[in-house]
Amino acid sequence: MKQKTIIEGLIFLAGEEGLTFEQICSALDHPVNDAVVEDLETLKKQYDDPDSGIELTEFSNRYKFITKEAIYPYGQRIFEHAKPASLSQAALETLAIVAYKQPITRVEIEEIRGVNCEVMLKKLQAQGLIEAKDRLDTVGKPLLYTVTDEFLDAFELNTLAELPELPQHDGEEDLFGNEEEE
Amino acid sequence: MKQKTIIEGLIFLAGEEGLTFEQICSALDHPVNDAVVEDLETLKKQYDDPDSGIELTEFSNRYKFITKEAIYPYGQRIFEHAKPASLSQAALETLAIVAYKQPITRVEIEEIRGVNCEVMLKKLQAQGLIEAKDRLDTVGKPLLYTVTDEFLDAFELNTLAELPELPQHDGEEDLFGNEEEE
Amino acid sequence: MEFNVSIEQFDGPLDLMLHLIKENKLDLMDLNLDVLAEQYIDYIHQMQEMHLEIASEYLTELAGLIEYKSRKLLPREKPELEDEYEEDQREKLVRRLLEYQQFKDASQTLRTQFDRRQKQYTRPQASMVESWMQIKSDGTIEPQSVYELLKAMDRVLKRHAILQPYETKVTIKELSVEERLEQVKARMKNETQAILFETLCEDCTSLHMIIVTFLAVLDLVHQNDLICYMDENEAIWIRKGAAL
Repeated sequence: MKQKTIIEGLIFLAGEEGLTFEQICSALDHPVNDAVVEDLETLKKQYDDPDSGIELTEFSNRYKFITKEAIYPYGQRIFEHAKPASLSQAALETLAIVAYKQPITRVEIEEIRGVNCEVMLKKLQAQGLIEAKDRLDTVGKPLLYTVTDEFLDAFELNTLAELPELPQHDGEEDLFGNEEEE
Repeated sequence: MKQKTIIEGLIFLAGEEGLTFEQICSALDHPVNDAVVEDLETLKKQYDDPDSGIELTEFSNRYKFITKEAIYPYGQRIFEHAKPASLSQAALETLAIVAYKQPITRVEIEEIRGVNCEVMLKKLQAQGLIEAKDRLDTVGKPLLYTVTDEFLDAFELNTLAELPELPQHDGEEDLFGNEEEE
Repeated sequence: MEFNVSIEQFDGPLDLMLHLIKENKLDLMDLNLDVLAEQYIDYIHQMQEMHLEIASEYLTELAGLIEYKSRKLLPREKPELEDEYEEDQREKLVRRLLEYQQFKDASQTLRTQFDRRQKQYTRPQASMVESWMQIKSDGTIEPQSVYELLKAMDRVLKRHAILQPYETKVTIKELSVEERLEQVKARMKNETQAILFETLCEDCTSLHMIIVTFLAVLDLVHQNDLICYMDENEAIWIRKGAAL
C-alpha cells in the first residue's frame, strides 16, 4: 500500500479531531519528512478538484477532511439542526483583541473595548474559543487569556502568525472607508 | 456543482451512520433515481481504487465512507500511544449527560449517546463519579443515576448550578446572536 | 438634534463615539472634542429621556466628557495648564478610538473566516479509535476542567442532532408521493413475485413515509402498474401490474 493511501485513511479515521504532522509520521513505517509533506500536498491537490465534495485542510496544525462550502445548503436540507453558530459583533471584537494581544488580562481587554467583558469572556471560554491557563504575576494575580486551538480551527488559521496585520490608521486614509453598516 | 460531488459531500458528513438512498435524494435538487444510482456507482468505483485509503460502503441500505481496513493497524499506532486521558471521551460524554440531565435512567442516557452504556455506567460508578440511589417509579423501576460529591471535586465545582450553560443547537436562537453586554 | 440609532446597537461608548464622529463627519486625526462631547452628551440624554437602560460604561465616559466641557466653560485662570489638559484629554481619547477601531476592523475579517468555516461540515472520529485508546486503570481522577465536560455534552448533542434526523421531527424534507411513486415503480419493475407491503416499507424511517408509500401504491394500482390484494391474515401483497 502506498504511503499516501495510508495517510489518507488515517486522516479520515481521525475525523473532526484531525491529525498533526507528527501523529501521521508516528503511524508510518519509515517516514521521511519530505515524502510525507509531498504526499499531503498531493492529497490536498487531489481533493481540491472541483468535482470533489470534500477537501483536505490544515487548521491549527492539524490535517482534517471537511466538506466543501458549496455542500452546505444541501447538507442543511437533510440536517436542519446542523445550523452554524454565529458570533455577535461584541464576541468577535473580544476575540480579536485576545488573538492579537495575547496573553491579556480582562482589565486590559476592557480598557480597549470600553465595556465590562466578564460575561463575554465566560461565554467565549465555555465555547472553547479562549482559555485562561496562567495568571499575571502582579497584584491580584489576574488571569491571562489566550485563544485555543479550536479558535484557530474556527477561523481557518494554522497559527496566530497567519492573522492579517492590524489595519493602521495613522492619518491619510479614510478611516471609515471599509466600514460596513449593519 | 455536479450531483456526484454533492452526494459525496453528503455521505461524508453523515459520518458512520451513513445515509439511505432516500435521504440522499431528499437533499438533491431534481433527483432522478437512475442518475443517483449511477453517481453512487461511480463514487464506489472511484474509491475502490487501491490507492484510495477510503471506501464507500453500502450496508443495510445505508451509504457511508469508511477507512479501508488495511489502514487500521497504522491508526492503532497513533492512538494507543496517544497520551492516555484520565477520562476517555466516552466517559466524559456519559458524565456530561448525567451531570446536565440528572436524575436520569440508563435507557435515557443510551438514547442520547446512541450506544449501550451499561459497562461505562458500571465503570463510572466504580470510580465513584456517579451513583444510583433511587429508582424511577415506572415499569421495571429503572435506576436513576446522579453525579457524586467526588464528581464535583474532580471538576472543581461547588454545586451543579455552576456547570457552564449549554450552547443552543436548535437553530432557533444563535449562540451569541442575542448577546447582551452587562 | 434627532438621533435615530438606538443605544442597543452599539457595542459600548467607543463604538457610539465612532458612530457620532462618522455622522458628524469629524476628522478623527484632528478631533474636535467640543463637538463630539456635545453630541455624546445629547445622545445619552435623549436615550435617558426614552427611558432606555444605559450601561454604566456609557455614563463613565459621559462624566469624563461633561468634565471636559465644564472646564472649558469655566473662566480660565491658568490658560497654559488648561490647554495642556485639553490636549491630553483629546490625545488620550483619539488613541483609544484608533485602537478600538483597529480591532473592530480586524473583527470583520475574522467574521468572514468564521462564517465560511461554519459552513463546512466535519464528521466525528471513527468509533474504532476509542477502542484503541488506553484508559488509565488505577481509578484516580486528576482535576478536570468543567469545560471539558461542556465540550463533551456539546459533542453529544451535536451528534444526537445529526445522527437522528428522522426522530427530530421536521428535520427531513418530507418525501412527496410523486417521488415515492417513482421509487416504488423502480423497485417493483424487476420484482416477478408478489411482495408484502411491509417489505416495500423496509426503507421507511417514519410513519409519514409509510403513509406516502401507501398513497403511492394506491396511485400505481389505479394506473394498473401494480396489483394489490389482501390475504386471510390481512397482510397486503403487491405484484407488478400489466402497465409496468
